[in-house]
Amino acid sequence: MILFVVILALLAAGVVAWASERLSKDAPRLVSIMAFGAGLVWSAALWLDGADANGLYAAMDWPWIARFGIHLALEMDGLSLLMVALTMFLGIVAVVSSWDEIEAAHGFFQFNILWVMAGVVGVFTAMDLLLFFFFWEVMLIPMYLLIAIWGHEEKAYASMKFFLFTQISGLLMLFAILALVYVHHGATGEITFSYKALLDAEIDPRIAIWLMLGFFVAFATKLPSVPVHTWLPDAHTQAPTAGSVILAGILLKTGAYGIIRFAVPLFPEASADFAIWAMLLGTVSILYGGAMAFSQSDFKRLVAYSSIAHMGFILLGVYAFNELGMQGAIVTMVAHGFSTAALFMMAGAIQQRLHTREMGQMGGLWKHAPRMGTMTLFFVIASVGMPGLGNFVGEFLALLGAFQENWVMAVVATAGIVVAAVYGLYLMQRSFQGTPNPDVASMRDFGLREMSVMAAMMAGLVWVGVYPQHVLELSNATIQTLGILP
Amino acid sequence: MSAAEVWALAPYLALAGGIALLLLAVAALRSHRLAFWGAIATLAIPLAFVPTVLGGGTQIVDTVLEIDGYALFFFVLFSLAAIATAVLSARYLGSRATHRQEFYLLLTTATLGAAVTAGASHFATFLMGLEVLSISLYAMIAYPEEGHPPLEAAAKYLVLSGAASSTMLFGMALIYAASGSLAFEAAGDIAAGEHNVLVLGQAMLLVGVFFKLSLVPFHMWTPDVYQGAPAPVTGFVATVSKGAVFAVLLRYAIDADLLSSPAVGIVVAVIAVLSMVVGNILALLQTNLKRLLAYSSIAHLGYLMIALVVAGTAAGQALGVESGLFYVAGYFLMTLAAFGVITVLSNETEDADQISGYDGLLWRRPVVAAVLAAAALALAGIPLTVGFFAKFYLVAAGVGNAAWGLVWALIVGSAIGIYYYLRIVFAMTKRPDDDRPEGGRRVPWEGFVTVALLGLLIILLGLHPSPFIEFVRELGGP
Amino acid sequence: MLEYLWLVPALPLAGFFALFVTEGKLPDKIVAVIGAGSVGLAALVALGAGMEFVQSGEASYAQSLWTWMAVGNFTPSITLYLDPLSLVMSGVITGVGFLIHLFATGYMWKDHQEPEGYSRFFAYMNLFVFAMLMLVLGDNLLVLFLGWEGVGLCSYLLIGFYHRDPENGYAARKAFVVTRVGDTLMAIGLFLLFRELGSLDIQTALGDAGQLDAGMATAIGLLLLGGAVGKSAQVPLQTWLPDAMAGPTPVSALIHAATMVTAGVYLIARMKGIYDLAPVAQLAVAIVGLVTLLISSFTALTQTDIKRILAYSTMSQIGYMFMALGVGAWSAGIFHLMTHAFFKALLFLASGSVILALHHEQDIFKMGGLWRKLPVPFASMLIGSIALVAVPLTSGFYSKDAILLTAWEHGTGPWFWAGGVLAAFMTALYTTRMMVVAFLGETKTEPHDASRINMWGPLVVLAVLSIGGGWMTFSVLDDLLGAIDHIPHIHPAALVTVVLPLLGIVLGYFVFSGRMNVNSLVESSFGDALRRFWQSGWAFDWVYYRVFVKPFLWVARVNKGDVVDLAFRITAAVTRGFHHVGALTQTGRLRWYAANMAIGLIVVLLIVASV
Amino acid sequence: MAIEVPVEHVLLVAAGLFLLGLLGVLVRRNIIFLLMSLEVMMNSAGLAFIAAGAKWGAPDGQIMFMLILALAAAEVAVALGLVLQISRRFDTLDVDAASELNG
Repeated sequence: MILFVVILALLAAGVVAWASERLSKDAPRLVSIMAFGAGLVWSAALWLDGADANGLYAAMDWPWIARFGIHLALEMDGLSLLMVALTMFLGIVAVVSSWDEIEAAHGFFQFNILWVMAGVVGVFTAMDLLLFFFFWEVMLIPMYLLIAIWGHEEKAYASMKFFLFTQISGLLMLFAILALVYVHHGATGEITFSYKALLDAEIDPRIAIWLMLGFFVAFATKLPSVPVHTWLPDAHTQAPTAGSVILAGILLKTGAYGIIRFAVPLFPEASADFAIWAMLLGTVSILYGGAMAFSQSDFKRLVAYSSIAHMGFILLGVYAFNELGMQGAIVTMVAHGFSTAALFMMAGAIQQRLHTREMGQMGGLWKHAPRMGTMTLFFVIASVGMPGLGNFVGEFLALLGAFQENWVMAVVATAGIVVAAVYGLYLMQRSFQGTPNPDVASMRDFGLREMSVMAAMMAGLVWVGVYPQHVLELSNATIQTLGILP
Repeated sequence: MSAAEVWALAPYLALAGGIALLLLAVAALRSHRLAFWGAIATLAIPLAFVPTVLGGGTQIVDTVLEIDGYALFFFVLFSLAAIATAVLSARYLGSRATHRQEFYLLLTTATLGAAVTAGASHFATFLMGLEVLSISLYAMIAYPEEGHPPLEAAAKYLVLSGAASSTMLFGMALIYAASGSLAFEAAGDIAAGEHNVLVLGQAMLLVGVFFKLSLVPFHMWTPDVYQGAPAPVTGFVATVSKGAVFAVLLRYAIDADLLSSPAVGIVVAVIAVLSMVVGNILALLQTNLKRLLAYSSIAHLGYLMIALVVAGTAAGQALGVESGLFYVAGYFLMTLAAFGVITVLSNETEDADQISGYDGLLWRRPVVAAVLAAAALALAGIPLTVGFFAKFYLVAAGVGNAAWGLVWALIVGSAIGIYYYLRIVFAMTKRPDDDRPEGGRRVPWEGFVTVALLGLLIILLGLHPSPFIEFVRELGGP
Repeated sequence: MLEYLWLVPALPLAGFFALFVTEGKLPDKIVAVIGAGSVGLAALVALGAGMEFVQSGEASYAQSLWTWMAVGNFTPSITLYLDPLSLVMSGVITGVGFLIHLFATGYMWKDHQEPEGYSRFFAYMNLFVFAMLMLVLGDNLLVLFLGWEGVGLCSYLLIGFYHRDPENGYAARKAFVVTRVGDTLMAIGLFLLFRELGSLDIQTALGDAGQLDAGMATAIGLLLLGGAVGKSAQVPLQTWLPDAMAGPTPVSALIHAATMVTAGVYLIARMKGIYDLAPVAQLAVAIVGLVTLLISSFTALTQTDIKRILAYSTMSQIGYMFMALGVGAWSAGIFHLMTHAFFKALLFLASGSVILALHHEQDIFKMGGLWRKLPVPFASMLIGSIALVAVPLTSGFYSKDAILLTAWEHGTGPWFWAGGVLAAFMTALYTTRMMVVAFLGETKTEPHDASRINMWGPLVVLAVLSIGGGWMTFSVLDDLLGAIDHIPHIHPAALVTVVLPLLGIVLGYFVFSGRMNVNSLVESSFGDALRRFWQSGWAFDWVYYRVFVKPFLWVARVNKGDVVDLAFRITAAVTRGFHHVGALTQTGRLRWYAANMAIGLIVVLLIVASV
Repeated sequence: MAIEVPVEHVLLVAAGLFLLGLLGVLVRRNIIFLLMSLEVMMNSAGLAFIAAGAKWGAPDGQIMFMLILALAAAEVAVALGLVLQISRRFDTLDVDAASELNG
């Protein structure tokens, strides 16, 4: 019940934000911040309150479409709570990061942000496959609008590409969902989209592999993994800052979440057979994403490719099929949410100040904006995988887990941390270090508003890096119940 | 003819009687207001009989009309669509024709034809209903008094539709020659020698039907007619005429066990796949919204063939019919909404049919733009709209009956389709350039209310389709 | 004091934090107090804890802080572990570190390039000390890795401290990336170790090491060696260190001479239990050390930049330590680590004074005759040099002698000894060259000595340690670490070991002061080629650039647009092509439409007829 | 004394008429001829109905033919109206002239 209310509340807040546009320019974003703030407080309260005997923090189950046994079934376990809390937090970050950037239609902008997040919360809590798919698609449209309306010069191309990739892969998933349901129907005579019922579905292995691939393709596209990653650099480059923050921080995680929650548990045997290929994709993503990141001269594009590399660790970890790998993947999800969101916020801030994303037109920005330089340095270092910060914990665990399963793959993937250093430091060099660019006369440094968000993200990364136990405990409860570990 | 049968005819009789009265009234008093409200009443009053007739169960009137839940479903659907068309047309035609009164006569007559077609269980009623519908449409398309396009569209439609009707008729004749009956159902026991003639006849019948449904390769008239016809009439052609033909096709297919013949099965499947793919590809870069919707309708009717194929199997009959009905209803909403928006945005002489004309509509007319966006997304099958559940229903039916090839074609077609539907949405979201003057045309209030209502229904059924699904299920099949 | 062990790393961390959050807004004097003071306090706490530890007579002391993460049976904990090895290391880090910080408060004062970077400098330095302490105090390889990466980061930050010059940025990134290659190997080593032994806890792992089969132990040993090689600038990952001299000179002293670069030595010494099981790996350690030793000492002979000479010298001295570990003289290796920290820090700081006085002139051939004008730096340099050359009774002598004599006894024969002695001769040669060219002869650049007590004070202390650090600490360390050497000093090998460096000094003096003409040799085409070969650091950079960097850059350049995207672009283009073809069929001509319908009808009838 | 004509033969004649009509639609450009060809097609179907009705000895076929006649008449009524308008607005009866809608 409360989960449904939260989703509705976010939707309603979107409408309120839109309507409040008439009051003042600031009203919509204040509505947003309050909504996300309340959401964050709510998730924290749930966390402090603890789970019930089944490991759930909240649950509900209402019939929705009786004809197909579709339910409004929402549940929040540890992993869901973790992801929802991250969503709420990054919601605030997104709003703050686009504070000065949006010049028109503030109300509609916040409306879209809130609606994306509502969809995301649905994705992270849905316990009915169709409901999941429903939310999966619901979050796309406002995201599309964010890019299409407030994007940069190539927004038409980028937003279309984003939508086509995710939508087409989503169609495959819908097909797989329906096929799964009808396979289950054939065996039991019952039509249901209930996640828990379908977990027990007995599927012919020859069919299972194809159904699993239907899910996997959708999630791998969203993640994204090589070779279906090419929408991401374009989408990120063109999206407004808030869009990039949400996209990198949250939407990519829905892909990872989908793999952990659906693709693997629904088809454990098929996934085990497929694991080696998934790990290979992960490894290739790490290296290829890293190499591509180095090639870029556009700040945001570079960070976008680095996201692909980071997401490779998630594939590698999850398909290692052990606790270490799985936990590594989940910690990576959280940590990457912070570090990349911050870097995109930085990219947005630079673009807004210099009207360019080309690093060739930056250089020596530290001189004008030491705070921004320091922040960039911090988050670059985090994404390079410095121990003591969150990304390291995730990546190390993922690699450690992968090594148990397939040492060759893990060894190759570990080389990715060298590549990460290469592109990460090169980014730093070309933007903030080096000879100050004479064309840049001055640049406004970060103020209190930006710094407070940055500080929160730094604190988050240090927290996850030094004492990841809170995250690990939340996700551990879920991992154990999914029954995917040997 | 028993009393029960006569009573079952009540909605049809009321509609026909209303048309007769309207004819007299229009002839006597040349008042647009009278004609308009007369038409609305003519279309609305028969609906009052529907619940009672529905409660009375299925009545087969003299083997030619089967008045059951299925027929009445379409009756209601057509009447409502006609009312929407009437409302949208009133002002639209005001600047395009000096006399609008006869338009309402044509509209109501076409509706009657469509309703009869949907209830037909016999080739005679099939023929009558369909031709009453078509002939009225020719005139409706050519109604505007100025300009080439309406005339060209009407001429093309008339000639090609005539040829198709002839093909269909010839097919009927062959079927009759083989089976000895003009009723749909009696095709059961046929001598082996006659079987080839029967299948040949069925194939020719199908070709005629495919033309009316604008399936590939009989689709080429569609964009021209859609573009040339007055916008509200296009909406009517796209919905009511196709709905009626689909209704009768589905009924005939089930009654005559059409798809038990492998040859027919192959033809239907090939045509369906071609339509899904070709329709979407032709729409891809189209810049004229009416033509784009025409191509899109080709694809959508291709999707709808999945319902036909599934309903044609013994196991999937119920699911197939359900999915077909749901899809048709959803398709009516989206298409009427789209053409409704085109209508309300059209000015005195020009139709608002260039996509570039929609640039920045979201900022100028947010509600209208939202309706068009909802319609486009529904046509693309995106959740939150009825289009998603419509497509979901079809895929469920297809998957449930292992119609893999068709389902794959649907997925491929939808994948291509997303692109051009989204182009519409994208155009509307463009930020206005400062130097462009505001489009000062006022949107007529009655048109606004109509499209807003349609938009609302698209969303409502996209959020909570369950009651409607249950309603459709209880209707039962043809 | 032992229970306050956690303060040792915590104090520099607090210093870093204070400097970080104040964003450089503190007055420079307070920055200096925080920056140097935090390390000084840490040194005091370390001293107190160390004394208490030595008195307690325990073999080790562990202070558990918290469990870092717990995933299944992987439960690395943040535990500080004090034993003689880590005690020596933390003593060097905090003690020498404090002296260098103190020196830096003067050296970096009103810096010419980064006058506003004073606070940033000390923040990085404090962070470095913290990370280095975590490296040596961590009881878990993951904690060690935390420190390991942390010092790498600080090294990067400090090499690139003058970040406006892109060359410094390049040097910094090169250092970070090259050492990361080693780190990657080390990480793989950790994965393997965990898979085999189920723990990254150092003591647990070493305790269970007996379960490893020889091949696995060798693999782990070699992988850890890979890490050590990267961090300690040994062949083949040595190329970053000379470039790392781009950082401020105190950085070179602290990070690239005294502490961080010896982390590899520490790692191997710490994991001795593994190498004991893997003779092949241990031999590899010795070979790496020897090769580096020779290569870098020859290279040092040809350098002109005073800091680069010292950098190559550092590489060669670490080569000695590696060789020591490889030949089994591991306590001697650690001993050399400590003495080297003294004299090399002294050399760097003294050279820093010189450089500062000469307005950042680093070319020794533009110095000359400085001994009169800069007496304190000169004296310091001299003392450092004789310790480096291992003149008897200096600190360097004690440790180097012990290493070479153990090498003499090594099972493979006297080869390591021979190489080590040759390198010792070369060391004497290039050190003498440096001193003669820079400090004798005629003055080429006029110096302005501006050093104050905070600068020459540390020089004096380090000079004392360089001279006396050997015999003062010998017995203590011999006690703590175990017997340092076994061979009586009256022995032919010992004699050669002692005499050869002295010969080197004499020869060097004659050659480089111009009293002996070797021009014909140097200017011959062979001599010139050899000189250029050595000067380039034996062409490692040249090869690496062509084998690794260039191909990578090439790929990056040609694939900027992402070749994978091509597949999707082509799909889109083909679909558009279909559209255009399809649109052509819509001619608008009624009869063409009718013809198509007719064809459609015929096809349908054909299908029906054929089924 | 009627000659028994097999029903198949009549159907073949009808098919021939149908094809002729179709060909007419394809080759004629004048819209009047086009409409005439259409009539031929429709009537070929009517003929087929009559033949089939005769085969079964039932009136159904003839009834269908009468329906066809009625519908054809209605259709022609509308069509001629269109033809008038076309000749007025396009100044020609050539259907190929009416190909402004395409693409």
